[in-house]
Amino acid sequence: MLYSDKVMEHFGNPRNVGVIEDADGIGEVGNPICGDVMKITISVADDRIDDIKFQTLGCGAAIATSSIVTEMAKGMTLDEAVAITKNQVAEELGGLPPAKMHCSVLATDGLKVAVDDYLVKHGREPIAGPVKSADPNFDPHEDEDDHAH
Amino acid sequence: MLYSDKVMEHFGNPRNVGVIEDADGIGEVGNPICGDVMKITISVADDRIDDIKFQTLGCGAAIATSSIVTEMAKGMTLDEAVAITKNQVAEELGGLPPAKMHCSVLATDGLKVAVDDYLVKHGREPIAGPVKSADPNFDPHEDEDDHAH
Amino acid sequence: MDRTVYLDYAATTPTDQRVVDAMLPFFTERFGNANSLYSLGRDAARALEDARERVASSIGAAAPDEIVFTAGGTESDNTAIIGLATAGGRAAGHVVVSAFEHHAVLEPAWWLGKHGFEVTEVQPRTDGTVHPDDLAAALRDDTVLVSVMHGNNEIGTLQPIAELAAAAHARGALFHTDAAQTLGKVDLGVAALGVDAASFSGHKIYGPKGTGVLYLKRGTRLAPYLIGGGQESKRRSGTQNVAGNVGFATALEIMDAERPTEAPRLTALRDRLVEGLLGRIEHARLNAADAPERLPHIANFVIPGVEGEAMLLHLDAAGIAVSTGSACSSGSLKPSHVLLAIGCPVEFAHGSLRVSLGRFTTAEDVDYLVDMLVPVAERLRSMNPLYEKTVAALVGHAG
Amino acid sequence: MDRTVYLDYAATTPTDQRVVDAMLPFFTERFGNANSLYSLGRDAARALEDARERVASSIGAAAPDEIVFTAGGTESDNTAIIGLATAGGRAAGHVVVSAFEHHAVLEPAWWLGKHGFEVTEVQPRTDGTVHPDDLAAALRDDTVLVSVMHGNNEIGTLQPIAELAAAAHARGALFHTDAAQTLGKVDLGVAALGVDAASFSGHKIYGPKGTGVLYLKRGTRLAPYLIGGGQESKRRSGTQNVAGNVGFATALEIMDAERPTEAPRLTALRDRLVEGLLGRIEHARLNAADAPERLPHIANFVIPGVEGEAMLLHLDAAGIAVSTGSACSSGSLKPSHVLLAIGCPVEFAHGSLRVSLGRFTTAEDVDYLVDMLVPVAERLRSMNPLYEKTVAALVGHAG
Ligand SMILES: Cc1ncc(COP(=O)(O)O)c(C=O)c1O
Ligand SMILES: Cc1ncc(COP(=O)(O)O)c(C=O)c1O
Repeated sequence: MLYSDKVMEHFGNPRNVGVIEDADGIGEVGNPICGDVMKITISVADDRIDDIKFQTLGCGAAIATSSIVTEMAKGMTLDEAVAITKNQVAEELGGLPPAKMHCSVLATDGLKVAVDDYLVKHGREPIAGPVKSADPNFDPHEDEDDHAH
Repeated sequence: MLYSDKVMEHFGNPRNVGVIEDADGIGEVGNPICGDVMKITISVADDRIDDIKFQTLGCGAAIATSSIVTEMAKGMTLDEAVAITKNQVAEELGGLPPAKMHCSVLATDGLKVAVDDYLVKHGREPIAGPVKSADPNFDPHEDEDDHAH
Repeated sequence: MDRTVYLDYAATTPTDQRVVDAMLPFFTERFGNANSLYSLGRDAARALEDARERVASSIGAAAPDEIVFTAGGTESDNTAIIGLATAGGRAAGHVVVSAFEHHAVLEPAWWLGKHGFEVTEVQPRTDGTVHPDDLAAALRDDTVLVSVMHGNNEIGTLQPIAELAAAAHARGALFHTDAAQTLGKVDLGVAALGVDAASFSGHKIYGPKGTGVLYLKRGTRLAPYLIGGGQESKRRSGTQNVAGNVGFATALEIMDAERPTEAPRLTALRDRLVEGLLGRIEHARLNAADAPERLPHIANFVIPGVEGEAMLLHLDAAGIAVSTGSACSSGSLKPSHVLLAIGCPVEFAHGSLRVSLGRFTTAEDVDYLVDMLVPVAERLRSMNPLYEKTVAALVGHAG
Repeated sequence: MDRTVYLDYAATTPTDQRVVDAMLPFFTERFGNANSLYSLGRDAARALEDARERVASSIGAAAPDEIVFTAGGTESDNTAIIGLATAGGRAAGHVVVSAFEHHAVLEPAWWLGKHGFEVTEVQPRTDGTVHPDDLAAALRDDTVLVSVMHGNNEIGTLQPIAELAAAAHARGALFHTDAAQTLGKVDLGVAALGVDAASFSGHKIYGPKGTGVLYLKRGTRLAPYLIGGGQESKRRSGTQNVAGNVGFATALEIMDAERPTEAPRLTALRDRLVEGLLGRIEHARLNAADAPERLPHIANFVIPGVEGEAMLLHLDAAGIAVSTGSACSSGSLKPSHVLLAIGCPVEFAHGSLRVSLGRFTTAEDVDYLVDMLVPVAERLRSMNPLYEKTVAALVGHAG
């Protein structure tokens, strides 16, 4: 399993680490049992993401996808931010190993939850459809063949 | 599978190769289907093996055991010659690989058949008991385990 | 990065230069097929038998033909578990393995479980040890095979194999041990252990990767796993890797020769590491700390609030090679089954750190690791949204 | 003995010095476990993936992940036969193999035959070839797998794999070929062959012993054979032999680079051998003489009235290494199953001589063999009590 240079760069120097005090929206996804937890805080102005910070407990890919998603989202309108797909995140990082694709889901989910939180807090219509992916900790290895000898 | 030096020496320089014309006794054992055929001819004087020669189609061990059995038998009384066991033949050669032990049976069988032939031709009592071993081409590998995975 | 500090000797070792030198002639000059009759083949066969004798003598086997050369620990384990259970065409029975075996044992046990056999996993206790009483309780009249590893590859605890084997034998079951991690590192006599079969791997003892040995006590029936030409006395088919097997034997002899000084040296280094790390990383814990016996070279820690892979990558950036969980399933999201088996909470199991020392490890290496780990743990904990909660829970627990 | 003439390249080859050189760094320096996350591990993983790409490109695979590294031809064959037949938990079905497969294919096929499957052996014809019509006649609606080797290791005949695979596919069966003897020696493209899986062995192509490859077409389901840590994308567990796999790839590239000159050179030498030997040894015959296609480097003879092992040992005394039957079951009394399958009478099959040429073979080597064989055959025939009968039978036959 090899990470791209870009993944390693974001992992080593993650952008926008931290917590925005008095954030307009907060998204927390994942759980420590699965080993991945991400918290995104955003401040919103004119329906744009004005500032964004994250904290992540997780693997290299979890940290790198968190970092890049904050970079991508910063300055975007809320609609644009919510539209970021896991594949865009992976692409932006120069690809992710197949076993790590779920991490990009964690990042986009975290962002969506934060935006949703902002919308709900401000009495607006929440995001249409499910906010979190069904199973961000989907294990790509589970589809393995029955061993027979 | 490694042959002893003595086996190799007898294989390379087999003693008593050939056929005694007008032999007193002839023993032929084995068959070409099994890949081993041995013919022993003996001349007998005073109930002793006066001269002995062999021809063998077979592997290194077949040739070496043929050679050594003729050396061992030469000068022996008929009773002594008939009493030579396959283990004595193998020992005399410094041992034989397990897969090749059947060859020493071929050699002792050939000798016995030749003596028996002499006895019968001379109107004497044949050797007591079976002359040839049950199955000189016994395959030591047949007892292999069932493969299971 | 200036410094390179390799501290993952339990994952693999460099092949010792003396081992490489011993192997080299068998690539280009003495290259015969050990099954060929002519002189080049006999030469290879002799080298192979010589290697077999050296291995047999090192592990105290009764005879060289108790040694079967394989292509690694995994193949030895697969062959032992499936081959012993199904020997003679047996298609059903009860098999017992410990829950913290290497996957090279667990997977074939599970395979048996799907193919006519019943499998029980015995849980080790929190001291990282499988207790003979627990094994005895798991045994049944129809138990045909028990497998408990000699030294655990993640936490380094040694198992009471002699007692466990005796318990298995008392119920008429065969006993196999995976000794990939202990070979060469502790005094290992198969007779003293009382096992019927044992697995070994070359690349854990400064030998080449892709080599292994299965010890098989005389008279033990085995259904061979790799089948074909009938090499290794019909117990393992495939043209023998003469260079590799000579390398294995040579590596083992070096281990044996150096153990009297190496084992205490590694033990001291390990103790220095444990003391240094626990002293400087808040809340860190040594896993299976109260094990009665442990390998000299492995220490496994939990660094609460830190995720293992991220820790590894930061240490890697400082030139340090260590591991988290077991090395063979990288990319896996599952926390170590070994740590879970000894009762480590799953959220902490994600933050495990296995340090394993070896022939080239120095005190400076160990100190360097601790020095580098301090800021890494701090940094990752500061990025962890749940860190305060975690600490609160820990302190609560500890209280 | 002054001269050493190795003429058993089909049994094994020396590892090319360039291959050894390519492997060396991976023993002592670049020794990481390819599954480890840190830089030494990633370096190993990169070398492994690079080797995988080179092999994939040589055999024309669609993608590198169609290449699974194994520990040899035998393991590749075992994995293919049992792993393809039982994929997805399948426990019954019909399997077809040719009767003159290597035992590394036959044994697993027989194993399947004892474990729920039905097995048909297709007979090759006397030209040493499995005819597509004969395969078609053996296929059934429930045939799940067909395996026919690409080049026969004893008689060197090439099989019409593309046609055979098409016949199998037309009936919905998978097709595997054992290409251990053809890799590097003929142009080999898995797409052109149309196979779903193919087995290769490193030590037949001047690579190290104990290395192999299983080609597995994308989308082909396989029950992995060696199980454990889940390496090789879960298709073959066990710490990868990085040095060995790099050696395999390097060896293959050298074969590819040299084939344009080497294949015609070997063909000419082989023809010189056949002509010389048949001209000077009375009653000698080339086996499968009327094969439509044959490997450049293998020629198999029957020397009637001569026993194979004795012939070998005498030639060995003259410094010549050749083989009789297949090399992997020395000590066996059984005549070659390959020769029997192509209709060679059993009494002649005991006197077979396989000569296989390679990179270091010269015209002088070939001439020397013939020169030395003449007195050996004479001597052994003179010791054969049945020789006159044999010749009479032969002359009768031939007439
Ligand atoms: C305890 C244990 N068993 C088995 C293995 C597998 O050995 P190998 O990598 O040689 O297949 C390993 C190491 O990977 C191990 O640590
Ligand atoms: C056709 C064929 N298949 C399989 C094998 C087995 O390969 P290995 O010796 O690498 O196990 C060989 C050679 O021994 C062979 O010639």
